[in-house]
Amino acid sequence: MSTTDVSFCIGGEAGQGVQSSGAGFAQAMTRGGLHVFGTPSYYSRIRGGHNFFIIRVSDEPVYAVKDKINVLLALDDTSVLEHIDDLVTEGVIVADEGVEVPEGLVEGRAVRVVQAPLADIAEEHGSSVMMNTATLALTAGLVGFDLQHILSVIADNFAALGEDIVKANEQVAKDAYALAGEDFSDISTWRVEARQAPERLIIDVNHAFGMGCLMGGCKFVSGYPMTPASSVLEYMAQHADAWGMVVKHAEDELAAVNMCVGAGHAGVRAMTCTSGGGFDLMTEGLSLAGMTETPVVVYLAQRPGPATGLATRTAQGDLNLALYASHGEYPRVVLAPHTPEEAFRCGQRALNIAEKYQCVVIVLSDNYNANSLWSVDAGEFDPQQVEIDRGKMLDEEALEAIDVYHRYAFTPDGVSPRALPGSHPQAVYLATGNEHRENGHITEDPEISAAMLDKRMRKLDGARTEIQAPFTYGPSEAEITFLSWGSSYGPVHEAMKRCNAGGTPANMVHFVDLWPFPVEETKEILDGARELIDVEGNGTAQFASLLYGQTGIEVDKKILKYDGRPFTPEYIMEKIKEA
Amino acid sequence: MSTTDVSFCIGGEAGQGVQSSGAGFAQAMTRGGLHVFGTPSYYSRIRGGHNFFIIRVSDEPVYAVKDKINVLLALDDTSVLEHIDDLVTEGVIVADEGVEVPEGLVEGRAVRVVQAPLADIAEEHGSSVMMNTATLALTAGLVGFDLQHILSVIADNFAALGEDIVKANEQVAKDAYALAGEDFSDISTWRVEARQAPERLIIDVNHAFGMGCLMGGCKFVSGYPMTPASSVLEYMAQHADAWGMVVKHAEDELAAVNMCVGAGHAGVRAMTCTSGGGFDLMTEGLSLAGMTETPVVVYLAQRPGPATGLATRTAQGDLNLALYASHGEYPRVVLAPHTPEEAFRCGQRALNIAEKYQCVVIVLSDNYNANSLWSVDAGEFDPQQVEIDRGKMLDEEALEAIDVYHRYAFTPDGVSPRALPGSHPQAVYLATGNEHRENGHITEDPEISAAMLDKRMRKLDGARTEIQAPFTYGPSEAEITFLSWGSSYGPVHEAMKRCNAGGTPANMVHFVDLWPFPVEETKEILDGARELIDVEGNGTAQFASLLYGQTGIEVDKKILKYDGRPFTPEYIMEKIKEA
Amino acid sequence: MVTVQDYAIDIPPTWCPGCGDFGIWNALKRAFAEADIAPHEVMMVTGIGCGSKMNDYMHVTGLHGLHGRPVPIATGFKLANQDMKVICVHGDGDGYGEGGNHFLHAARRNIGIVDLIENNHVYGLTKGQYSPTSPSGFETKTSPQGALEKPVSPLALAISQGATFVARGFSMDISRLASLIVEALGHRGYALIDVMQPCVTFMRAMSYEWYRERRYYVEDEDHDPGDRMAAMERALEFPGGDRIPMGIIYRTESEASYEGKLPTLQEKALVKQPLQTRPLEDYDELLREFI
Amino acid sequence: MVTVQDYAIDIPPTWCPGCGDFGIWNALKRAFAEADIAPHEVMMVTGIGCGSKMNDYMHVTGLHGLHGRPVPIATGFKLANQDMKVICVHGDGDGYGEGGNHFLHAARRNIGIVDLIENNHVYGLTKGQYSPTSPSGFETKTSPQGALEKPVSPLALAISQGATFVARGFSMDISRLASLIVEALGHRGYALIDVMQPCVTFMRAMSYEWYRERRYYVEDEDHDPGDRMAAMERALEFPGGDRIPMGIIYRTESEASYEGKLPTLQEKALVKQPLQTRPLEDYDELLREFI
Ligand SMILES: Cc1ncc(C[n+]2csc(CCOP(=O)(O)OP(=O)(O)O)c2C)c(N)n1
Ligand SMILES: Cc1ncc(C[n+]2csc(CCOP(=O)(O)OP(=O)(O)O)c2C)c(N)n1
Ligand code: SF4
Ligand code: SF4
Ligand SMILES: [Mg+2]
Ligand SMILES: [Mg+2]
Repeated sequence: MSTTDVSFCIGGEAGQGVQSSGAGFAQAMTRGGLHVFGTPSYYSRIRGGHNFFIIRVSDEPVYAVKDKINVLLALDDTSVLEHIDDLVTEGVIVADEGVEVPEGLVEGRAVRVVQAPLADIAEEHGSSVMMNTATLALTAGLVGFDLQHILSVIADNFAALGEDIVKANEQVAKDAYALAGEDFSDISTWRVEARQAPERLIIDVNHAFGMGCLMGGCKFVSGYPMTPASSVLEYMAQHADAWGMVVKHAEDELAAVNMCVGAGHAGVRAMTCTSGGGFDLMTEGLSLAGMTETPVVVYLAQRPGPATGLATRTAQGDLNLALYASHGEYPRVVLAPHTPEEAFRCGQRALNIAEKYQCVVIVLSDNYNANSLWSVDAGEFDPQQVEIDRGKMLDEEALEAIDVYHRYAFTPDGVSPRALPGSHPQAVYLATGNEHRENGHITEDPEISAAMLDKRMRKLDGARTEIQAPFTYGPSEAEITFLSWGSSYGPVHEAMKRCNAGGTPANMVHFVDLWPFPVEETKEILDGARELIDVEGNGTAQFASLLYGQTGIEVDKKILKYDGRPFTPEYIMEKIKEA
Repeated sequence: MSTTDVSFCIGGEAGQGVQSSGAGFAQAMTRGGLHVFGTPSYYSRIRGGHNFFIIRVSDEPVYAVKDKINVLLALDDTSVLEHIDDLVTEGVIVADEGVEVPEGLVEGRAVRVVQAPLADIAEEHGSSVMMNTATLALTAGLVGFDLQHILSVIADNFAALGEDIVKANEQVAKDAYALAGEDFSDISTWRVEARQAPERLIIDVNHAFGMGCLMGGCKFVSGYPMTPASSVLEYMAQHADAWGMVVKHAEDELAAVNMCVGAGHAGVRAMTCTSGGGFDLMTEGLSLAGMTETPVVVYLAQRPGPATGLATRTAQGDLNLALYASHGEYPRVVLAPHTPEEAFRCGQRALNIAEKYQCVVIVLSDNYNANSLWSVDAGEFDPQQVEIDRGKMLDEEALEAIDVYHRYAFTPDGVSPRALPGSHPQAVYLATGNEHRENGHITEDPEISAAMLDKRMRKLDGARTEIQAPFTYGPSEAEITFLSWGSSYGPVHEAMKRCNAGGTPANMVHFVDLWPFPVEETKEILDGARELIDVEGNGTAQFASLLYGQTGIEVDKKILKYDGRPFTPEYIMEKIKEA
Repeated sequence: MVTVQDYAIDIPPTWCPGCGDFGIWNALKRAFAEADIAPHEVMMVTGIGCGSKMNDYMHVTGLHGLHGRPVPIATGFKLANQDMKVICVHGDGDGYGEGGNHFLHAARRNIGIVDLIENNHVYGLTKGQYSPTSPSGFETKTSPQGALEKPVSPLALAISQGATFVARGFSMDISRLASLIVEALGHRGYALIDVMQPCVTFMRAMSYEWYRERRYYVEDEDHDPGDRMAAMERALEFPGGDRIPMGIIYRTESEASYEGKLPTLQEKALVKQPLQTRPLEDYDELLREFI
Repeated sequence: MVTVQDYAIDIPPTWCPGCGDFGIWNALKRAFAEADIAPHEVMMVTGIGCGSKMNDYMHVTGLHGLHGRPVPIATGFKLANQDMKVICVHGDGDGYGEGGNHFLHAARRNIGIVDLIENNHVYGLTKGQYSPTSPSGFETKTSPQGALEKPVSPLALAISQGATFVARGFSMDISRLASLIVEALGHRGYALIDVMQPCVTFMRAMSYEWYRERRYYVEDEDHDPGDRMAAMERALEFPGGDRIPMGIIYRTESEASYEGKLPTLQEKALVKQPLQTRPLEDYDELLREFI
């Protein structure tokens, strides 16, 4: 295990700035050269309700939070009550003097309490809302983390609010930081020292996906806000003007998806993003994309359903939806990135696949993925590595050369070369959601109808070549093989490490590319596996059904979770033992 | 084989009355005591395009049409060209003198042509639109069918148009019928004599389902027209006032399904009907029904997709949609009736199951089912047999007796007794699409959330007891076992009979109840089966996947069809041989 | 006598301190008490949004549905149980954005529901994107350069489609708002109440003060709510102009409600009718149609 | 010079003989010729319905989409390729029923598309159910006792939401309709043309004669299409009254189109811009945001 592995928990009410504090702290730690993983827990409301943000830092890459925390930054009374049980032995509570830390609660626990006049410091230099800054800075001091990184984050993040605010926060941070050395030196068992490291981003999957799309040539986004997908729409909107995109917050999801069809058909790379209920509304539009062979990318960020469910919580309950949504049969590709760097690549892959196979690509994510922050080497987001492949397109010259253009020409691979509408007098054709002939015009002919379905489905053979085998981790020989997909990667990865550390050889087969399913690769990889443990965040083991349906492989055990909360390594370890 | 087994084909342009002629002829044959099966083939347009209607009559029950026809009633030139190849040896063409029957086409074929001044007769007594009547009557005469049944159908069906029209049509029929004896006696090899038989209805699956719902206590229908589901909405609308229902043609499918949720929640039995694209739009609303445990029945009449596909053709491509639609996980029941009498029962069963398990019930049908006419013994639609079971409901007295009412109380079977809103001061509660406590109010508590999902899914155990085993036909020992679901029943049943007649022992396992899947019954029934042949109307063998996923049973062969046309026994026989 | 207390529940609202939804919450309870309607006599259908949580914070018969769909849910409910008062309570994004089509058709349908829109000119619950009623130029996360569209004009839309009761209220004028709700509950047919609701978190430009300075009540200006063109002119004053007309902008009681026109509902609410309306013998008639 | 012949294709329309869609078909082709727009310069987006098959019967760039969704499809297309003229052609059920929400928002958005509605006051392709514009009392298979709702008032709705070009045509007045379309194609922003279209099969009451007796052109009556309230009064004449105003009811050219406001689209159509707009070096900026 690593020498540094410290978890911080920042707790407070909705509206108290838990989110920005957590993100800022994670950013400072990342700048300080540590590996960071952070994940928030929110209520679906704007104010009140207990929110918290856990930040784990380590000198090795970290992929999940642990159940136990080392340092609790309590912005309010509730945070103390909610999280005191989560503290490890010698755990530290950091709070303003005004926060109530009931004696009875602390008594008999190996817990250390650091209460300081943080609100006063905040008010002295600025206002009480800067108490968060004070709390973070004091904490940094307690663990011996270099103040400079806190200051640099303040300078950057508050810049938009004006120099005064920056100055005030800096002053608050300095004073609070100083307290650590003066009044509370050596109170923390753990030290988190800044160190040299390659430059890293601190980023979540939503933003990484957005950035991937942007670099991958996405020109058009239409969407409708919906947690946990909104930040993709917002990221794209914020970058639209500077990066040559059109981003439309539409009147509803029906409009959003159909705008994408229109834009995709016109020939620009188009993407929409939503969550389950909004996706339901998009399914008819996607079937139109399927029928007209229009490239469209949909980012589906899952949260617990049905209906509104738990709007700000997480789930992996929409795999079946992604696989089977819409009436009729049409080819689609489903990808479920598990990390920001994979999401970044998936953005580009999705846009490429959508254009190469003129099809719908669904990128499955979830609330956990959408909000968790990972520190990732900047090299993983290398713009130079971005490849753009638009598939078979006919330019003016090509159009001049042919006699008549048939948009839906039968081809061996099912892909008919695309000429963009308006690009040339030859490119005059009809695209229709009705069954059609090679020239695009409506037909009810039975032979053509069947041949057109075959043609469209044939594109999956090509798409199949784009599919990555599942990722494998851990020793090749193992007693336990974990199966996971999408966001459960992190906790499962941690659990696997713990199994191995605890003497139970375990490995892990993780699926990012889900459809077309990598049948042969999976069979080969799982051949000889002893005990297969499926870990997924839903109530009906949807992935296990997919696996069985595609390969005939039955899992031995299912660890499911559907309480709206992400997996933790501890939860998985417990469930293994329960067997 | 039966002694009488004659197929008639009425062909003409859209707008020429092929539909009403076919239906009228089928009705007359049914009144004449014959077993009848009729199926139309339409273009998705109002005028023009070749439409036809095939009516097969027999002295034994018939479940499908054959590829070959005995008598062609050609209302226009195209019909001759389109169908002459379908005629059996000694087949008869009946047409007006004005219809062109090219000599070259007839030459060398064992085909008999009957051309008579049918339009003249029509014009003599009424107008040229009565040529259809003349054609039908002459045909009746040719095969020796009692004119009285033709006349009685005329009297009934034209009554609404006034006595003059009835009289004129009767006169036309009589004159045309007379021609048969005078000019064309003995031209037809086949005789179709009227006989005594129990009273029978001539009805399609849509209307039988509607009638089943109506008798089963359906009080509320909201829908939006969509082929092939519109006739359900229309049937209900036409009976609303006389039978105490409210039927609403809504502004869109989003409204239609959510109106059903509102009405179902209020406590009336509610149903909506649509086809694939409309169903897509309903999926979010259904997830709300799932979450609020509101009884809702949806009739999903399939047609080929994706998008608009082949709007007036048939397919079985939406099984996956029915099984997996909507985000999140909630219990549902899926039934796919194969005959009018089964559809009649499914209407009632669906309403009962929806209320007993407070869940969504999807009734899967398709265009073939929606438009095919079957003669069915009136006894199959016995109002006395209709049973209504509303499940656990709390009346005033029960509410008085309890302390506090919890709409979503945890119960062993997952079903929480329902008190209707407004019924009592105790029945004040919230229903919400958010996750909720037993009292209905919103919660984000992880334990309660998981327990609520468990509770809802537990209802499937109860629903499971409502599920019928698949129907079996044919000998218990066989070389071939056909597997089918929904509307492919008829053609598969015929094919099975032909296999047996041809010396290949074959039987058939037909699924009406699809979800929850009858796992054990299926395994038992299929145990020891030799060659399993799956027959379904889609491109990806969705039922075979369901079967494998649920039972591990792999089919040996798949006969798929996805050209928009229904299966025929001949097609199935051919595909078997192709093996 | 029903009192405000009858609607009390021990679930505290989670709205931001100072949110205009508190005023609407109070006005609703007052209106129900004033109208002497008990919690089991009213069905409150809400959508998804901050203010749509209204029925979670009340002891009232409620259905908290889907974003954009309260109107059809309420319509189905009303047709099934016309004996209850049915009121939709939802946000501007919900009612005029996602649910715009239902709004338009409910207005011309004259279905007997009250449709109260908590119009804070922003998406609150999803954290501050612009809404269909946001003023042009409003900068949000999805409109970083400012909203480019003209805002929806809900009152004018309703009047143009034949709505029979069109009103506007202000969440701060609680008793006037309560009276409007009482009037709407007494109206036959569809009654729109567009409520100006400050969102202190995401729409700071339209503060209490901002509204207070601009709002006026049409009844104080000798407006005839029976005059459709006059109503239309008032309706078009805002959004667009600098004065916000409030009160009953248009009203006619001369039209039947949708449910009032249905033969099936003449005598009894649908839910109070037997499932099988007619004696079993009659059912043979149904079979006859196919023989 | 583009001619009507350039739009010819050898696919004969399947409309009923005498259907009003033939007139619209001719008017469209004439308008394109008059405006000198070649088939590859115009994108015709249609919905689902009888008249929505328009682009199957023409040699024109077309997208025949989904029932109710042509407007968002066209919006996405226009934003991607503003160099093409984009015209939606769809039925009243499509545009005002299933697609009502898009209509309302397109109007206030002022997106640069022409929205031509083939308003036959009925659902044709699904065989004669009542539509949102059907007159009250219209008896159909889904309204056996007559439609109970007031018809949608599309022109008034568009004007109320700030539409900048609102017109009505008649499928029989082919050259006047063609001129209207030409005007609309030249308009900056959203242009609604509600076309009265007889359906000889399912809406016999509203025959050619019926329309001819009632229609009048506002330009013949000294109407000022720049006067919004006057336009509103004209718009409210039908449905409701016995005269059907035709021609350009409202028009203003003083407003920018939606696409005209987007910085990204100032210089070039989106589809003509490189996929990666800026030099690769610049992309580091994006990374910086997260460091
Ligand atoms: C189909 C669907 N799309 C999007 C959302 C996400 N969503 C929840 S509330 C909301 C908007 C809230 O705005 P408004 O209706 O004005 O209510 P407010 O929060 O301002 O009171 C959105 C977009 C959803 N729940 N369902
Ligand atoms: C989502 C969806 N719902 C319903 C339909 C069925 N449908 C096809 S056309 C149509 C209505 C046609 O009416 P209108 O738009 O007025 O066009 P018209 O045929 O009168 O020209 C309907 C309901 C559909 N194709 N898709
Ligand atoms: S975000 Fe706005 S609308 Fe929502 S609770 Fe806070 S103040 Fe009210
Ligand atoms: S049904 Fe009506 S709208 Fe359709 S083609 Fe025939 S006349 Fe035209
Ligand atoms: Mg709002
Ligand atoms: Mg129409």
